[in-house]
Amino acid sequence: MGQPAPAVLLPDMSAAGEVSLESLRGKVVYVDFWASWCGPCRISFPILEQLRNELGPEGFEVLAINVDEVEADARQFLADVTVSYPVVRDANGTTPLAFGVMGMPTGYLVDRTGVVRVIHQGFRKSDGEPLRASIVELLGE
Amino acid sequence: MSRPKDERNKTVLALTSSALLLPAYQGALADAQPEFTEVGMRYSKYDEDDILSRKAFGGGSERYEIDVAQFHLLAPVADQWSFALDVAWEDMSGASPWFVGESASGSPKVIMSGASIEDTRTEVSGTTRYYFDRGNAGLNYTYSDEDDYTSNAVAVDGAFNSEDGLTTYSAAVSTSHDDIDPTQGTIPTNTLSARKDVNSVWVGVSRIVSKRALVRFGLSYTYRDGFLTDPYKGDDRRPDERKEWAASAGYRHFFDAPNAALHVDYRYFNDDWDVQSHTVDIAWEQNLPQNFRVTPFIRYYTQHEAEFFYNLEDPSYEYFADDYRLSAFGAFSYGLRLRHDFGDWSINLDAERYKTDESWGIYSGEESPGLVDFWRYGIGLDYIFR
Amino acid sequence: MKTLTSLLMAVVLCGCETVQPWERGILAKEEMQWQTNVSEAQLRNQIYASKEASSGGAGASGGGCGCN
Amino acid sequence: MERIEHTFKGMGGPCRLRLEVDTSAAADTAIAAAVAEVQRLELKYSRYLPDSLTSRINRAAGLGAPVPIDQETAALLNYANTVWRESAGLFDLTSGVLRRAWDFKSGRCPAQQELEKLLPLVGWERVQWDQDNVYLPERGMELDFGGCVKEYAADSAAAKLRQQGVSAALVDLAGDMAAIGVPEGTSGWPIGIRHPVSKEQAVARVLLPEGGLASSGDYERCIVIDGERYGHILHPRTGWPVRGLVAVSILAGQCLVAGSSATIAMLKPPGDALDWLENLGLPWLAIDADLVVHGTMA
Repeated sequence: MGQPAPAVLLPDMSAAGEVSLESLRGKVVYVDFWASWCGPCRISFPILEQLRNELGPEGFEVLAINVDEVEADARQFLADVTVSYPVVRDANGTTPLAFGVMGMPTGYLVDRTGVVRVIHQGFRKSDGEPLRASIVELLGE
Repeated sequence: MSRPKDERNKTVLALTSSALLLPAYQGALADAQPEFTEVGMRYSKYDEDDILSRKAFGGGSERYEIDVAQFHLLAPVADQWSFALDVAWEDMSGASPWFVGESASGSPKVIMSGASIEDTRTEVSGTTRYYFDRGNAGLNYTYSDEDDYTSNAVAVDGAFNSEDGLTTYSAAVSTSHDDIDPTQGTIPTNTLSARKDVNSVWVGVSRIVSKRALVRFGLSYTYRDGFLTDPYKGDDRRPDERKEWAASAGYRHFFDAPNAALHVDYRYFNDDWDVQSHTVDIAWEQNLPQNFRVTPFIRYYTQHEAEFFYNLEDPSYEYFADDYRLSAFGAFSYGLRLRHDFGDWSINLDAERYKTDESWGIYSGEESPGLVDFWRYGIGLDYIFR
Repeated sequence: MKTLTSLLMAVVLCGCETVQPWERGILAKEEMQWQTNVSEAQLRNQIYASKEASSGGAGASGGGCGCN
Repeated sequence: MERIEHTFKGMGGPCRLRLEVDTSAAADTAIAAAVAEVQRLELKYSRYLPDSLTSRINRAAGLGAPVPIDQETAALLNYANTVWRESAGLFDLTSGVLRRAWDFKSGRCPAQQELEKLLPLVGWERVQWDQDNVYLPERGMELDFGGCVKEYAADSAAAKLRQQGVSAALVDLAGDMAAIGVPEGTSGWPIGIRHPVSKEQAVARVLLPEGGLASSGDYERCIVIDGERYGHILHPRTGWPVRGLVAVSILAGQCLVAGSSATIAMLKPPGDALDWLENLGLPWLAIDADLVVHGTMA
């Protein structure tokens, strides 16, 4: 919180190559830790997708980090719930440890300068609106 | 009153976004309500073995048979609530042990009630549950109605997770008010109308032991008060109060190589009628390719007889029951469950064999001729609205 | 009672390893739940309770029936 | 819906919780949680309590060893830093030491040299802090969270009520208010903003929707010397009371933001303050030294 976000450099699940948080610097990024077995994660995906479609042109991006132990479970989830934002995979838990994830899901709203500004634990349908407000505030900085 | 957020002055933005880093403005991790609505239907058949001719007067006799249909619905409501509805219909027919008499050879034999019992039972149970940060709480109301028996029960339960989410504390209380009006059948009954109250409390704690193991312990106390005598048994005189304790432990362990989970559950039970019992339940949930799962399970149960259990009546006893349920016995049951998931559907098939014997118990006592063996079969279909 | 209390304490204080929130995927599996088929478990418990002298233990007992 | 009111003393003043709940039974634990939260923050940050974190930080000033802090305190320091920056140094957590020279009960002004001895101890920019530690480099320096903890406590108590399942409540910590939800059938909590002189009279009545309302006033605690009014809000660089507005109330998303905005306005010269409030984009109300009322809530 209030500190620069830890570095993220992880393999992209939908394309070849790797995605880094560094490469998204200048954007407001929602770093979302999720797993296929986590119920609220399923609720969050469509809402994040919608926020990304709406606010993407103004500089908002979602970086979803999958922490499933079994990659096939994650792929099955992504086949059901498709999103257009980058989804990367951390198989050994280094990134959630670096971020200090306390529960699933946890999202970190990172401002344009790479500093973590809001931590969002859990996800309910009604969380979309306050999250949108936080994103808009950070986009306006 | 205020202008839209995005037009606000940059000082307010700076203050607000900096303030939002403080813990008071960070949402806590919430217990999640179910994501989807689930519905399920089940049909089960319960079938008691005929009683052996050497154990009953008048030769072998058909015993109890029950057809059960169950409906289950669980739906998320609003953002933090869920609602569950469970309905069960049971259709019972057959004979039940009436009383135990002495045969010419001196061995006790059971006298059956004849195929006189024919009853249906409907049970409706509704639960609303609220999911708050770090836990949930539920309120349940259950109504059960038969020709001769009505029950109204209310239960409240709650679960609370520790901050690290590794430990969950749970508690529940329930109260039930039952009305007994034995009406049907041709056999004489012990009462025309009676009441019984059952109050129960339970506390439990469960804990994550490792990435692959969970353990839980529970303790419950139940107080029964009222007409506890069986209205249909020939001579049955039971105390009008019963205090029961039960302690339970459960363990779940996942094994990667076979892709299976081991379930072990144990319960110790004790009451002031001098009944004690041990129950061990073991199941192996084996995942198979193509979304199949097969679950063999075994259960062992043994109980000490109630202090007023005797096969043969003596009017001088203050309390008396020849009901086999209160005798000393041991019971083994084993069964198999098969589950297959396809898309949003899942189908369940299960069968269970239950056998009792006085000699299988760890407690000795008079053997009741009325001990029961049964088969249970079931088929269920569940659907998730994704 | 004493044994039970100490067992309960042992669970709460046990040197269980810390399982990080993102490492709980296996524990979230359906086959690792306390009850894997609620409707069947309800029926089983009701049958056992009506044929044996013991009941309860896994939660507060619900409504009764005149099950013979 | 039941309305429940609970009053208690906390943060050096009368506090009040107003809740709208379905059953009063559920309210008790929620109220207990909110009151406990206010007490927790008071015990942690009060500079009057010798065991508080604030006192420990202040006692360690100049001794060479940084004091370890938790995440909440780090976030609070980070917030204070933002307010300091946004107020161009007017809002300064270290300016509390100046009160040693000002005794508002005595009715006299301190000698200039008394103030000059204290002024070198003021300076937020000299405080060494990061996410884990804080250190005041000079003996006698002090941190005083008084300028923001009461407002933060109001928000935090409101958050506790929400966590307990309360959907509509107003937390009022001696005038600093935080609301969650609104009373059934209304668009906000009715609040009267007191007149600084005739205190029974409300200068304005507002409906507070979900969010915070904070007031900063300088009328009660002041001394009048030779007809000149000296308020208790001290300028961090001169050590003298600012001759600014008499009272400011602001409504914002958080009581904390409302409170620090109101404090910044109080620290500015009246003309600048009114312009600044005008541009802030938050509902505001201000009363100047001639008791003229200004603002969007007037």
